[in-house]
Amino acid sequence: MSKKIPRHDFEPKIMAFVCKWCTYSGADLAGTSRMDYSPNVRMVRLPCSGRIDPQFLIKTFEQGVDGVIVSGCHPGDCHYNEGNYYARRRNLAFRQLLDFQGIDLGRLEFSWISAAEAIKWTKVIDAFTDRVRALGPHKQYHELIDPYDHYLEAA
Amino acid sequence: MKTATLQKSDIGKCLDLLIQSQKRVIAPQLRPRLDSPDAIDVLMLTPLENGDNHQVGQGILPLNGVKEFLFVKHEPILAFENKDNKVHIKEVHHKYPETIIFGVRPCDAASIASQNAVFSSDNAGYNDQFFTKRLENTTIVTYSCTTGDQSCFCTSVGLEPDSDRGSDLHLTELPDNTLHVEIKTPAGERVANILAPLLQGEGDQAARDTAGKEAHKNVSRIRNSHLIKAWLDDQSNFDDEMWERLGEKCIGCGACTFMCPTCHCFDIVDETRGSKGYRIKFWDSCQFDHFTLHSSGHNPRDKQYKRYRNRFTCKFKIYQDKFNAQGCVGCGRCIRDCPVNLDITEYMKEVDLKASLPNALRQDPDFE
Amino acid sequence: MIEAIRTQARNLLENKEVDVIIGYAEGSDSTRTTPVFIRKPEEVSRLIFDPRCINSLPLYLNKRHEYPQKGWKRTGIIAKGCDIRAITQLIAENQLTREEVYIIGVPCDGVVSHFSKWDGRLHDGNQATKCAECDVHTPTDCDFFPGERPEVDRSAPYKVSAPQVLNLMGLNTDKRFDYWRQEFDRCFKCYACREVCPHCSCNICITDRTQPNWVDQAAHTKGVFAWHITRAMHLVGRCTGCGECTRACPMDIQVDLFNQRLKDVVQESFGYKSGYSQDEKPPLITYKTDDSEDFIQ
Amino acid sequence: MNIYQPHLMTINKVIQETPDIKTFHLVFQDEEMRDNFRFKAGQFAEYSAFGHGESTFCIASSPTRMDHIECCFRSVGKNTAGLFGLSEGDTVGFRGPYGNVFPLDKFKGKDLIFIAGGIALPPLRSVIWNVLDKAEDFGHISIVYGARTVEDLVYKREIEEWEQMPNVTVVKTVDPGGETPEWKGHVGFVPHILENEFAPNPDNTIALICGPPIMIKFTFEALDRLGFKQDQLITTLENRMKCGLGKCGRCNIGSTYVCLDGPVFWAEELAKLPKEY
Repeated sequence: MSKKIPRHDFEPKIMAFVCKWCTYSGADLAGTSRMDYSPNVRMVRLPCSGRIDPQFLIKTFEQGVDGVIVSGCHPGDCHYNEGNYYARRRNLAFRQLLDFQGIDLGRLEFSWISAAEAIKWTKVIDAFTDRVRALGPHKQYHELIDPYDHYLEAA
Repeated sequence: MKTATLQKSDIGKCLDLLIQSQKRVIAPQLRPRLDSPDAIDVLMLTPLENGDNHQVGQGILPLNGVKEFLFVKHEPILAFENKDNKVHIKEVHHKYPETIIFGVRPCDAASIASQNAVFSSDNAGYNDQFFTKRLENTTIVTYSCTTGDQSCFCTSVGLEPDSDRGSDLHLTELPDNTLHVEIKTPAGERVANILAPLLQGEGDQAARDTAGKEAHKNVSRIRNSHLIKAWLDDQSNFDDEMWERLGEKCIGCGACTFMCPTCHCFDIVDETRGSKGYRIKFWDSCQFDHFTLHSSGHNPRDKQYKRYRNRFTCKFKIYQDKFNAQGCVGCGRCIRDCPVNLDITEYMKEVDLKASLPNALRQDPDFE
Repeated sequence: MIEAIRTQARNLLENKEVDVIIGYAEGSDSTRTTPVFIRKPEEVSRLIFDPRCINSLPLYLNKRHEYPQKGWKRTGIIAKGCDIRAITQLIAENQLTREEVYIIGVPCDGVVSHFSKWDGRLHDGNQATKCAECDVHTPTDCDFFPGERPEVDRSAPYKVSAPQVLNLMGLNTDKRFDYWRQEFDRCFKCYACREVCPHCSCNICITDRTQPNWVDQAAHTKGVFAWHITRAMHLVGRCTGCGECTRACPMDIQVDLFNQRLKDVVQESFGYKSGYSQDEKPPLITYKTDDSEDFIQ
Repeated sequence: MNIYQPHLMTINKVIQETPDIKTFHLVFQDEEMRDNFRFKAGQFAEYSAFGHGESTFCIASSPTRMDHIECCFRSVGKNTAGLFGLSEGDTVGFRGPYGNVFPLDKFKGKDLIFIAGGIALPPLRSVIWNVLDKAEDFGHISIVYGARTVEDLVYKREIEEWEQMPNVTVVKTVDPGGETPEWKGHVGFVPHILENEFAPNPDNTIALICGPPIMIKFTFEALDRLGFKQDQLITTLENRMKCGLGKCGRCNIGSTYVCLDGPVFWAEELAKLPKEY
């Protein structure tokens, strides 16, 4: 029996960009082990966290998500030896850029989750979902994303 | 033509009256900005909430022209939705509020006719309603210049600093701190009626003409700029060495075209999110290399200097040939805002020189 | 000083050591200067140098391939200290080899922040902010230097950011968002910030690509946000802080604040300063195993 | 009226001409348009795949066959890739017809040579079928058509059909290296084959040319050497366009807007234009 899912006024939309070797396998394990975690997350599987271009994250915000999570293998465990080291540097800079732009860093998460860490995956997702839920909808950015909708209202 | 006199100090009250009459009033304002040591004071045409902090008649030119209130930066021209595997087109409802643009400089006002020549049905019978409907609901209150800066060259393209072309209501500053008001059109008359409590008697036409002549002296002039068209008409000048020599420093940004009050080029793209989408018309620039790039990879204007040649030709030939309108109004924005100081008047001078050689050269004592 | 530069330029052209010299000449009015391409020895008298010489000329090094029919192989360039940093960075990124350029270094006391502020001399009121913290007033790596080159002290501690960056960082996140939203409202995507940048060296910019279309082309605020984030991200650890993007912006948006902020981040996190070494790899194409990861779960 | 608003059309049939070229048969969804729509050979239109954008192609079908409109395009950019992804039953947008026409009246009683390269045959195909449907008005018809490879030839079935017609000569060629063992046509570039293998007689003949700018240039030169005069050469240009209405400002050659004054130009008109196409 699954536990009762609490209801909230606001359910954030969360996007996860994950590395296929570690985090995706970890999430897969969480699924096959029938672990409970927030259903708010949608996942995109990529070969490596080093493949996750910051452009993806901008596009994701443009599609109206409330939080984005990037996850890959632990340092030293990269299937391609060093992809996640590059990802780490890039995301460090990118976070600061988004912060300077005025996007709450609470809406961005970066984690190392290995293929065995199904429990960590569920914990990270649950904690992140709660955090984004507390922040509320990403209202400021949402105001930008449909710049022409008001043209459909009859004069 | 009716005239009147207005106290210069009453402009704020004028703006208040217009705002109270439920019009959208746009006038130059100092733009608030983050405190910065590199900051420069910037005038922008901005919709006003009240007449307090207007800068009508101040400075040379606002940064933006009236262009962005008529041919807006970007707008949807169509909405569509994909429902049940079928495309449905939806109309977009543009609002064209009654607008008064107050304190427009004569060069900007003259540019409206050029844009209108492109977008109205004069051009092959196709009427771009997004432009023309906005123009119908816009009243232009112009404000003569008393001086120009180093970049102004309106007198070189046949305009004057006190020109009333494209104006509905024309204001000229007189030395005694009053404004000479000329009502040029019915739309101007309607504005004048709103301003009636502030208008006094008839205007002093003689003082206005003197002021205009005085201002005329303050704008530098290029000799014989009327020769440019004939020179451009001559096909053999298309490959003149001048184009590459002057144009090679051009870096291909679109600053001059976007700032230009007569530049009208645009692009159309579709943007979608989910099943709905919009077709958007937005400013584009002939200075971008992909502007004319064919899908085959062939590019008719493959070098930057060729793109600038097109811009110059557009201003001084294509506009006249194709749209029977003036291509350049001499506002000087393209000179002020060019990052590499590519100066359109240098082209004009060069062409002037080439076109007037050898006859005029020796006869004109003013020639440098 | 300028006479020494002209003489050297003439020699270089006469001896065919370079095909062209990119320098500064008098502009269209007394407050402006303009980039100039000198190809004939007799034209060197057009070259000038004074605090109005704002432009960062290395950007033309990226465009040198556009002029193959002119036999533009080796370029002579007149460069301020900050321009040499830009060239150094281009070399570090393999956009250029050191042999392709002949650098004529010029000592520079600073330049004006904007042409409109030039009143005949340079003073605190019109000097660009970047010049206040500049440590390359005397250029480093150049092939020619007019006169005796003084010893340069570069031990000064790293100074954090311009005051505007700190002002913005002092606001809360939402206010910062609103600030940029208000500023970007004016942006019409003329891409002057991109075209004047010595480091925007891509043949086809990501915004001009449509398959896939990462950045919306229309200048609505969404598209403008995406463009400026993209631009700043692509310049992380590469921007040498010439500030040309802000100066070139016809709508007067301070787009270089992003670059300045990221310059601080790169310095603090990776200890990297762009434009000082031809050999050191830019920070985002390398890594250390012990990089900071305090933001990672 | 919103001049940018397209009419909706349904794709009735899709023909895969080559791996990256498709032909669409389009029918107006609006009955009134279906009955009243008229165009002439040589005109172009703006076709849109909603969500991808608009592209400009000449109408490839003949005005003598109005049961549907045809367009033929190669998938190269965002818009054409969007169109390429559509299938039978899908909706496309259509604005047009725009531009000038081939002056068929002036061709009456004359021999016609159609010269096209690659994806440039569709604009001429409209004229070809128009002329063939009124064959009694015209003299002998020759079609010189080339592509990079055998695979890149479009309208393969129709070319066979034309070859069977008594009044038609078809000269096919592919660029060197593009031939297959079964290839029975010529091998070589179109201007070369035209001049050396086919060598038409210029008397009472009009040549209609469509192709990339470089092909037009060399074909003009070849025809010039064969004795053709400027008033015997007519071509259709394909500059990049967005609006098709003379407003967006990108298809101009000097003061001439291809969308309004073209796309059909006589050689003597082209000679007066700057070399900007």
